[in-house]
Amino acid sequence: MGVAHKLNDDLGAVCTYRDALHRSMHDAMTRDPNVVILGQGVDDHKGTFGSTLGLAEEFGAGRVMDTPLAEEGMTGIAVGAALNGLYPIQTHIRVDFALLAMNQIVNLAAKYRYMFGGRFEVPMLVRMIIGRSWGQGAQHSQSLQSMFAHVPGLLVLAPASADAILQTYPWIIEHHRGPVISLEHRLLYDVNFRVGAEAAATGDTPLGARVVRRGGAATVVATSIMVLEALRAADHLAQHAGIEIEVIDLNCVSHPDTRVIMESVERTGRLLVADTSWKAYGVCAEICRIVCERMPMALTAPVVTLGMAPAPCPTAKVLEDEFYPNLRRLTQELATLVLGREGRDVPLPDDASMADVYKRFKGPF
Amino acid sequence: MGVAHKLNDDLGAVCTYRDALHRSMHDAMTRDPNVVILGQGVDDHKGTFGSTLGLAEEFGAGRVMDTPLAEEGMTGIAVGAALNGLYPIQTHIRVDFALLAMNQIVNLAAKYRYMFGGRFEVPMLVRMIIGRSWGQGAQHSQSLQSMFAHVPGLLVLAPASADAILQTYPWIIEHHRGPVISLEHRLLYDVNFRVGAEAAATGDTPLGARVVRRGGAATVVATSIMVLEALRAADHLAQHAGIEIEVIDLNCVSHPDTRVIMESVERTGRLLVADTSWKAYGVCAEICRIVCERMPMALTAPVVTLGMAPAPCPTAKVLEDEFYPNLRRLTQELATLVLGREGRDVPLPDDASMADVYKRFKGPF
Amino acid sequence: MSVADTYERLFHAALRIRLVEERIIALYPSDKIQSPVHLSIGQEAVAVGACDALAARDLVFGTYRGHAFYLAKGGNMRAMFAELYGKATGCGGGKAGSMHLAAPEVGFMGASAVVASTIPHAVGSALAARHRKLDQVALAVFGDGATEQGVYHESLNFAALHRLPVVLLCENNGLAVHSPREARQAFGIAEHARGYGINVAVCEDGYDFMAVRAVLADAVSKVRTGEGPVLVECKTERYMEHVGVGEDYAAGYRSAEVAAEWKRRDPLCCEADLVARWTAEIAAEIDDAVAFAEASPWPSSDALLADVA
Amino acid sequence: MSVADTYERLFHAALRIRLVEERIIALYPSDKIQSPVHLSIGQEAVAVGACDALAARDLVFGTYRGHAFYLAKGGNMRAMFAELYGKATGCGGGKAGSMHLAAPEVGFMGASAVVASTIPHAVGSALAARHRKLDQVALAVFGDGATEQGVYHESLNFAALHRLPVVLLCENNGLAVHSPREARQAFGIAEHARGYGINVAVCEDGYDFMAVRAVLADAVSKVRTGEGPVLVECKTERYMEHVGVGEDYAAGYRSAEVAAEWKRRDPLCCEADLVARWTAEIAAEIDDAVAFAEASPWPSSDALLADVA
Ligand SMILES: Cc1ncc(C[n+]2csc(CCOP(=O)(O)OP(=O)(O)O)c2C)c(N)n1
Ligand SMILES: Cc1ncc(C[n+]2csc(CCOP(=O)(O)OP(=O)(O)O)c2C)c(N)n1
Ligand SMILES: [Mg+2]
Ligand SMILES: [Mg+2]
Repeated sequence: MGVAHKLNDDLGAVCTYRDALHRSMHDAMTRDPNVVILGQGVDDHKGTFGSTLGLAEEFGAGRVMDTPLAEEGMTGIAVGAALNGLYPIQTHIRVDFALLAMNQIVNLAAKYRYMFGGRFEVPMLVRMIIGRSWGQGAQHSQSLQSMFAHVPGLLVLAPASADAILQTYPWIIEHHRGPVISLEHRLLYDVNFRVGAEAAATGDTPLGARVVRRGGAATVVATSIMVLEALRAADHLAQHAGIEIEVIDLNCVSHPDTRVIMESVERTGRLLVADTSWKAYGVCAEICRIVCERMPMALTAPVVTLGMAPAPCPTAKVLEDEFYPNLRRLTQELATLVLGREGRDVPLPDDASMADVYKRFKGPF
Repeated sequence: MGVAHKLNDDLGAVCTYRDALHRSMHDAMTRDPNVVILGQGVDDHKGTFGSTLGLAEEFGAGRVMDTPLAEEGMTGIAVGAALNGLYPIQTHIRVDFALLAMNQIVNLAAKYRYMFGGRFEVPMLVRMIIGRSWGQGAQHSQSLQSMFAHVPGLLVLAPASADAILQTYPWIIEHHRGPVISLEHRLLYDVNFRVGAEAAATGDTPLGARVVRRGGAATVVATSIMVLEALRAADHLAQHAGIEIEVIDLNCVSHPDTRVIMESVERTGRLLVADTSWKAYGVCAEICRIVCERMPMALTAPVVTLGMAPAPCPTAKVLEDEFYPNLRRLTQELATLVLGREGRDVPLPDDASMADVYKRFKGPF
Repeated sequence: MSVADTYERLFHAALRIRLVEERIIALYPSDKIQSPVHLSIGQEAVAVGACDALAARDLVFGTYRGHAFYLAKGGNMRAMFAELYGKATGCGGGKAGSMHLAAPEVGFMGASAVVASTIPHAVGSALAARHRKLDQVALAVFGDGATEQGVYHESLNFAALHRLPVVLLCENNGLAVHSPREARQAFGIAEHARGYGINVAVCEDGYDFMAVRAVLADAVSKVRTGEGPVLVECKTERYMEHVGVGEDYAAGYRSAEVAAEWKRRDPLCCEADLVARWTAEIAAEIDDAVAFAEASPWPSSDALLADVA
Repeated sequence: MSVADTYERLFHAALRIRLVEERIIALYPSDKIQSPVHLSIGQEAVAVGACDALAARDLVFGTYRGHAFYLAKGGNMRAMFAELYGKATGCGGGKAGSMHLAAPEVGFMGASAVVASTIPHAVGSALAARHRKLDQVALAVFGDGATEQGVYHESLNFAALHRLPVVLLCENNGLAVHSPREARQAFGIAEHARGYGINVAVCEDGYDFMAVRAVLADAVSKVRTGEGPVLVECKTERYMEHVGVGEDYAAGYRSAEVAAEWKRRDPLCCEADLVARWTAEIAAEIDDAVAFAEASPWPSSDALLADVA
């Protein structure tokens, strides 16, 4: 309620993903003295890509703590702090490094409440940044939401917009009593969004999926930066082929909003899933499970899935460009999904590199 | 070839899963002096549930090494040893502990070959035991194949029988030049299997799926111990309802045999997936993706999925019994999948506890 | 309170733990306790001496070998037996079992079956205590094997760096499952900890709860007054097998003589009169707890999906 | 070979690395090198001194800050520039980039961008070397920040326990990204390593390749003769920003004076005559390597899915 209110004030204002992050960190620290931020370099002059800049100065080193390089230990320390009354926000400048903390995340944080019959709570937020941008290579660019989302006890988010952050972070920090993993996309940090323009999630919490574009020809379920790509592809197809695509921002990866997804798929009969990660055992697979368990007969065509190529991420730009699904491929696949062979004749978006576009991108929501 | 030969010699012989493991360890050590076993307690009087018993005495402490409690470090040490000419076999007496080694497994072992353009190889086998049995609780019973299978560069196995081990382990150790993760199921260790009775995998390698029972009414894709359950359910339904179910042992989780799966699903139109782990982002999801991307229209009914309840594993037996999918539920679900409402009238298997049955179980293949 | 009083209080507490675990041994063949148990028999004095040196508000973070610390910190015996029986009235509602006992109401903050994994929790909890100005000490208890884990290094470093109010208590029984320390460790636990600038105390006589208590009382007071973390290494001896309720000296991985020597000094083995004085009373308490567990209901099906997230 | 010859050889090697990285700085704004670079400028002497003390058959396991060790161990310069350019002829076929250089043909066994993650590889490789009787030493190089990671503890323990032929070489530049050691470490790197019974040597003058070489030669010979692992801590100074090609003294997280003091002693900064003597020759070699990279083909699409498993 408070959040929605605030958003309305800002309606139409332009805000980057980074600003949204910074604002939610700042507001959380202001609201609750037991919120602390723990992470490598959170207090330095880069401030976690700007998202924690100035907070150490404002709230003190005791609340915005630089940490040793010790992902497993620091996660355990955050768990212990949460067990004793703090709300820790932990940062990993790359998702990849969180693999060092898998034991604390999966065996401890995710299970602490259940394992002891509800006698403990581990409220904490772990921010992990997907490092994709040129040349980050195999160990600095992974998008590991699926590994976390497989595990009961974790709430896993992949916010795709400034609104998603401004709506979910404050709510989670105030109301959710368990560990939350949020995968923020590095390429989104510089993107401008119009605040309050995104369709709010349906349901009681801001965690649900968002229908960010309405359409009847096909359903796209997308995560993180792929939501932007899907919107661009949808706009392109509306303009050049008169096709109206429905785009759903999944938002919460661990608790996908099956109602919104099924309502759309049953209406359009055609589904494309666009995720930032590998397809096998990923979001692409999970969305297929949701449909298969409920109403696969609603599908009039095979599901199209887009994700990273089934390989580690190569460094060379020419390979990287093929490794990540891009706007063109997405547009092509959607056109073919809707129009069949004739979809091949739809003109595709021009060559402008995706990254360039992102830097100048002004989100439509 | 050599393997197939050997199996033929043993055709019909009875062998436990444990014996198969022990034999493959012993044979690998005998064949290649650079094979070493590294793991906690591998040289003790319990010998990794019997699977490494006596090997330290036979091959020396230098080749069967007890290790400190240091999962990440020891995995890195195994990687380094593999880079310098050894074939390490690492053991984890619980899959759960391998979470401590996720960084070395996912960021290093899985990527080392690709990341350097093919200039290195990391041939190694990591054996992880799924600890399920009574009262193991949340941290000693997980079945984490999906987390590994999500990651390109890893070959992930879930052997369901003595044959699966005798066919795959020697082949992998001799021929596969990358890291292999094998999830062995603790409850299978004591099960007797008739060697050579299982349908061999189709294809060039022993990694493919195995059609372990033929039938036309529905397809079951199962992993690990769920293959046994599926076979029992299928036998029950054949006897009590005249329904013939096809059962596919997936065997290799990371590279599922899509040909075998699709051939069966297109024929039966009905699919049930039975996995040992959580359904979300798990094998259940991945098999649904395979079908959805190829021919969801072949399905005449929603897919039924069976896995652990979406929670950490509780310790109390009464809860544990509900946590794991059991023979009865599997039989019920299959009957309903094939017969619709009338499936509810099919008599279900009696109360004998699953674990009891396993202990006396003499595999039909 | 006189030394004699303290001695008797601690003896009683230690005996109570031993008799509880002996009851577990007796009950185990009935298969009513359907989860693995890691017994502390032989090591009770560590738990008893340590917890007696703590204030009620102080917190303990334990391990799967957790019966002794659970009871010593004041955990309810009925709730413990009910938990072992997998009953709804157990301290974890039946979801925890022997490996995950907890009693937050008395500061026993849970136990993990992943070796070393609660050590950073104690450190983090101490960070919170300082932040919230709670005048509270956190105690992490762990085995010698736990010190081999990377997270041990990470925890010691952070605790020392920020001079956090945490006691790191190592129950050194010389074994990790069946492996002796020489097969696992190149370092001495106490010397190693000194490398972080951590204050260290060693108690060679881990069977002697008075000695343990004295060492811990000193450590706790240092920690409480802001001198930073202290590591205490207590030498101790586990009499039973690693997991389960049997003895396994015959397995050959360790010496029965060493154990016999230890038992010759263990008050619970020697002081027959004190044992005799309290056994009946404690047995009655145990009878009651077991009866409570027996009579308690199973968890309901609803519990399966409750408290997940 | 005379001391003077050795000095010149090492100076040449160090200068070559510096000029290569200065060329990278010059090229970077062109966006032809499309991956993050972590420069070793200021730290070259460590790589040069260390690799000179190794035999050709010995192995080095590096980090993302890997240009210096790649070149010092004998990695091909053309293959390096081609790799930075993302070309098919790069040492990793374009898949590696600056952070993952490798040259197994000369014993440079790759580099990881996950801090501390190749330390256990060196230890494991030493285990293999002993097993295979290779008379080979493994050298792990890592930063001061890496010593905070749990795996560092695990690696030291195992190496020491089995007295493996491994040199643990810490390039201590006092920083992890922008964080000073005091904000991260409660321990002294050398003293801490002694806690594992590991032989330790410290080189305060990490700008001095002769000093580094002497310390490493001693360490390598101890390791080679079976005395077990040695840890060498070299104090050093990174002149450029953590990642990227700029200077960032203005950011305020460290002192420009300290750096200036270091540069006053850095032979590459002081010995103008030697620099002048070799610059042209080295520049020509670099020109050739860059031209090679420029002229080389991009990886083909096939490469995307090659060498995955
Ligand atoms: C991370 C991890 N690795 C391995 C195990 C298996 N395991 C259970 S107890 C144990 C030995 C632990 O020894 P120690 O810390 O000395 O405690 P003790 O059992 O002697 O009390 C091992 C290896 C585990 N539970 N967790
Ligand atoms: C496990 C891990 N955590 C965090 C990072 C991010 N990171 C990259 S370099 C670095 C600092 C490492 O410092 P140090 O080991 O001293 O090496 P230096 O960069 O000074 O050479 C950090 C924190 C990482 N790459 N890996
Ligand atoms: Mg022990
Ligand atoms: Mg450094």
